Amino acid sequence: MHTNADKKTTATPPVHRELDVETIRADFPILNERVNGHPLVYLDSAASSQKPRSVINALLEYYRRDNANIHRGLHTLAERATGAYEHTRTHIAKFINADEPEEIVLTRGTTEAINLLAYTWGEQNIGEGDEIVVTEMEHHANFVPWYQLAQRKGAIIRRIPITVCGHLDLSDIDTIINSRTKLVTVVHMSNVLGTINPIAEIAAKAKKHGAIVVSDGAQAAPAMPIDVKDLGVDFYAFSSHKMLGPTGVGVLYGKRHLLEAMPPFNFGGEMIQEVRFDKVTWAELPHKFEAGTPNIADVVAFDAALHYLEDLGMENIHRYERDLTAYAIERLSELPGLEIQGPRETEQRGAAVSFTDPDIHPHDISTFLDSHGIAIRAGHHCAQPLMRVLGKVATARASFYVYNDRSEVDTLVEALKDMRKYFCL
Amino acid sequence: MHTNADKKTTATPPVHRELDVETIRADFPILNERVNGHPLVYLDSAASSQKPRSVINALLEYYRRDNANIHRGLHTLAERATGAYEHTRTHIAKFINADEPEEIVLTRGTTEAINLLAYTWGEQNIGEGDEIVVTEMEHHANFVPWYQLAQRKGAIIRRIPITVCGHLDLSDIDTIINSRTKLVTVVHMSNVLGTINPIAEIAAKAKKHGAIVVSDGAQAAPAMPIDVKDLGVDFYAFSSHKMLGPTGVGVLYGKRHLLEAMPPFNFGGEMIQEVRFDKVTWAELPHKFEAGTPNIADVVAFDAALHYLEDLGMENIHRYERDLTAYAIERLSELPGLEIQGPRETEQRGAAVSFTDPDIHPHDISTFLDSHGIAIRAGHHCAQPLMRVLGKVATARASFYVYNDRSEVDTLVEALKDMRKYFCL
Amino acid sequence: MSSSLDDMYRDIILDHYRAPRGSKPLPMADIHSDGHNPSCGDDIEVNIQVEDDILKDIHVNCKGCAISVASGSMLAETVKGKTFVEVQRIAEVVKAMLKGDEVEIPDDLGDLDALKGVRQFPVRIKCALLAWVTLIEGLKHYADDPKGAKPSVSTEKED
Amino acid sequence: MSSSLDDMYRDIILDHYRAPRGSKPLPMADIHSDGHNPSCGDDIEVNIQVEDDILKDIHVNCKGCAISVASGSMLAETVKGKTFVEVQRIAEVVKAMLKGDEVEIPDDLGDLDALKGVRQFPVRIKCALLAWVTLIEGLKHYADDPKGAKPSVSTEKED
Ligand SMILES: Cc1ncc(COP(=O)(O)O)c(C=O)c1O
Ligand SMILES: Cc1ncc(COP(=O)(O)O)c(C=O)c1O
Repeated sequence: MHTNADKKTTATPPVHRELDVETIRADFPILNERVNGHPLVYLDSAASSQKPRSVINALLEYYRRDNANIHRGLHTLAERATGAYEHTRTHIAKFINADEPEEIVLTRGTTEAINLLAYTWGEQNIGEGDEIVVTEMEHHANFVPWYQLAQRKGAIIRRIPITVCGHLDLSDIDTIINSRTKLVTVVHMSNVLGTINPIAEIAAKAKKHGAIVVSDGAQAAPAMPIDVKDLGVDFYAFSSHKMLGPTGVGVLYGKRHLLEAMPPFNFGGEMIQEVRFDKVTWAELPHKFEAGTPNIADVVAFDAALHYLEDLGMENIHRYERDLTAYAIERLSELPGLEIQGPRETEQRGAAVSFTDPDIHPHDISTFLDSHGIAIRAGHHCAQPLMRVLGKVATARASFYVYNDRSEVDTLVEALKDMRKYFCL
Repeated sequence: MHTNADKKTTATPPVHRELDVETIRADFPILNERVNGHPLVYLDSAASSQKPRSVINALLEYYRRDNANIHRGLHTLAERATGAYEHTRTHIAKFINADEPEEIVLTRGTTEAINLLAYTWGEQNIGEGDEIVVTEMEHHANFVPWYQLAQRKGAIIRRIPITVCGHLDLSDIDTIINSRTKLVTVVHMSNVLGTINPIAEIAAKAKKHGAIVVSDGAQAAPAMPIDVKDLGVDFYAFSSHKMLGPTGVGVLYGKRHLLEAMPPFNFGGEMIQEVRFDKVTWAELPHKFEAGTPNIADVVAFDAALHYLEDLGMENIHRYERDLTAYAIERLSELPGLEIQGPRETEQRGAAVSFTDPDIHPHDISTFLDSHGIAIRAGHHCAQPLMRVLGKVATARASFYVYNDRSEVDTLVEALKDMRKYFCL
Repeated sequence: MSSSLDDMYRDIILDHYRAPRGSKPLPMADIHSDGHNPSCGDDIEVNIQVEDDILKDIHVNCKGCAISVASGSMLAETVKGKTFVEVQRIAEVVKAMLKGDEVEIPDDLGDLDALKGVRQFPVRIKCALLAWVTLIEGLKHYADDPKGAKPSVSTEKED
Repeated sequence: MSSSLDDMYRDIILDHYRAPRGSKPLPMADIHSDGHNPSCGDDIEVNIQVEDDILKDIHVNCKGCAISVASGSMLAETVKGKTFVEVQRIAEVVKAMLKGDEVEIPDDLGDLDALKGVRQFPVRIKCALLAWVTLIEGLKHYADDPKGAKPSVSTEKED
């Protein structure tokens, strides 16, 4: 299998193919690390994924051959750097089926993308008494910016609750989304519950009332094919670092007419057309939203991450993760008392599996597992409102990606058995 | 000379030592590139510097061994990543003589640092009729955010003009800075004129009226020792990518009591203490200003850039650049009709040398030089207000750094001679 | 099993964690203090019955990780029956120890030495600190105003 | 000298650049149009004297790089004496050529072919376009309102 993605345009994505995890693992140098005397078992990809050699090499190559500031340069390196930077933008547009590269704004990550939106679209369009609909399972990144906006504007935050199974409870949706609704924002896949939400269905409801639809794709974009048109969203945000790419790069997709009507976010070089002491005009899309020198090298290297994912095939990744998650849930269920959060069935669920032990705090779970070389995350996962709804102060979370396999699930389960002996006997 | 900086703490900076440019050049892989059949002569470091092997390797090593999301992780990789990330913050604090790491906010670059300030301190402290003092030589990054703030608030922008020699004209400073002045912001070194401004002197004037002092150090921090206390500034901003570090990292230094009083900028993970559906409290400094997953890898690698600079010694760098700039100005002056912008004497001047030809547009100069492998920048350098003051639409700019030498100045001058033949004969 | 793990979860800590001391509620407490580390979700409640200047009885109710529970349990065991002045001093010694200062733990407070292992795990120090900071806050509050509302603290502001 | 440089700065372009055509001011112009690319600092002024539907005379004043000056000069040379309809067609052909479409340049407009070399330099395309877009805007404006204020355009919005 051809996993060392290069810059050639990818052929039509392979369909219905098993991932060859052994070959994939060989592409990720960090997986050879040993931690506390054990081989690393990295089950924390929902926090940040590891990077294949092709991405690391893309960075290296950029700094060794092409590095220069972009857009205003008339020399060869500047043209190469600009070309590579804009090439990634075009690639991203294709990756999520946007109409054109101008609809892709490059940010530091999902968090900045959503803040940009709240500071620009939000400032301009949200007024007193307007309603913003969120869900109970939002990450802080897709809650706090809207909460703050609502505070400033006297707007109202309404919440779509969750069911005991960890799905969105849409039974009251026609009251929650109503004629006062200006914005509906829903996480595409929950980083705690793993739930994949029915964005298209909710978007259709929102559209009936003329509301704008935002989705936080930080967890979904790494895991499944994304088509912003099928989803029916106006804005979509995600982060490179969770999908094999470098840290420091994120994407805000927005429909052209909406981006055009929005004021800029940050101000400075690259985003202006003309500056006088008494008058300033803005550059065209997407530059209007990219003030200053961007994170050029990492944007360039993100292209290699997209190639890697496309070479595997997003459908194949999704299927593989579903299978692995089903196995993980099955095996974790063997453990007495262990409580698994989120849907049990894997049809509408991704590979983040949160759990709690009745006697052992998630932080102790994490520390214990780390002593076995197993990296999981423990805490509130930046979703404190959800934790409160779940009645937990924290959970432990194992999350899986293309380089994880069943033997690692087994290692996790065995370690958890040892753990109960260690703490409770 | 020991230029391959590593993570050990640097000994006391070497004093009064010549830079060994040949050894330095060997540390920068890109300098072996050929451009249009010629060896690359990179004279565009004021736009973005090249990176030594130690910085590129730091990135590589990070992704190969330590990569994980930071701050909330209880596993080994997360602890290593957090440690390395915070280590850079501590290093930066030392590098500019800040009191403590909490005074260092990590951003994408100078532009974001200044925007952060305008959105937070500015929103909170600037009101109608208040005055903001800038200079005529500001980069858009240190003009447009303040201009926009003033527009929103009904505040007034006042300008410190420049003399014909390209210095700040301080003759009216006591009227320009007055009891209505709330903020004085001055570029430390101009990216067009090369002028190094007397920040401490201006800061003292500002302090008499209780105004806050900001300086844009994007060009100065790479070139000379920076001591924020000696400068007397409240805030100082600069970018990693102009000082041997990766793209996507910048610094906002701020005095603790000011940062503490400021509201957050972006909202999301890492920057909150507690989130309820109806109440949100902020994390402590500096996390309050760093929402979401930061650009971890590049921050970690920036440490290697600081080490590299410290190993050379900032005083030595400053002296070397002054010498090289004097030589460049002398040689460029040989060319008939060529007009050099900015101070002639190099005592208060850095290594950015702008010039214009009476007959040839800067864009043609740049394109022509590129055909000789020489990378310079041409345009308004994101300083359109200054261009208007200079009566130019654009300039050509050669800028030098630690890896440039006199022979490259000679190559530039010879090419410029050929150029006049090409276009004008 | 890695030795650093065992450094942190020493037997003595696991013992306190499994059977926390001072867990019996105090119906008539004079000092009440709450501690809360939002990022961990550690929650602690310290109630003290005072007689003259002695901490006659103490109730510690901690919901959190092994470290915070054990630290709270050790606190209950240690301070019970001691004077305000003694307790104040002990609390400051423990704080200093956890923050990495080289301090001597008096022999009669032997168990507390076990908390030293936590220092290898920087993110967990605030868990060990929580009980002590909550106690100090409660004492301070009581000294200022014996009938005042109970204070509420966090150790997440100090790291 | 690299060949791509010579592709862009063809002799014919340097010739137009060194001695721009249409540089004589027109005291009695009917069409006035301004173009301006702020990021380059290219500035152009196009003035045209109309007789029936013919562009009887033209004045182009361009301050900018060799490409924008040469393009303006070629424009002046090409359109002088042609009808509105012909000029409109030529301008569209040049625009298409610069944007990379494969178009045939009619033999009688041979010089314009020299602008093709600019396509290798993406950031310079807007320099070559400026004169033509300014012309088109002027013609459009004149058709809508022969006495109206003069338009002002930029080619920096199109790239
Ligand atoms: C003086 C000055 N200020 C600000 C900036 C903006 O820096 P950045 O693009 O890294 O945000 C630059 C560089 O372009 C500069 O030279
Ligand atoms: C669902 C969700 N939204 C938003 C974010 C924030 O992404 P970032 O930290 O890359 O800005 C994350 C990841 O932490 C997430 O899982």
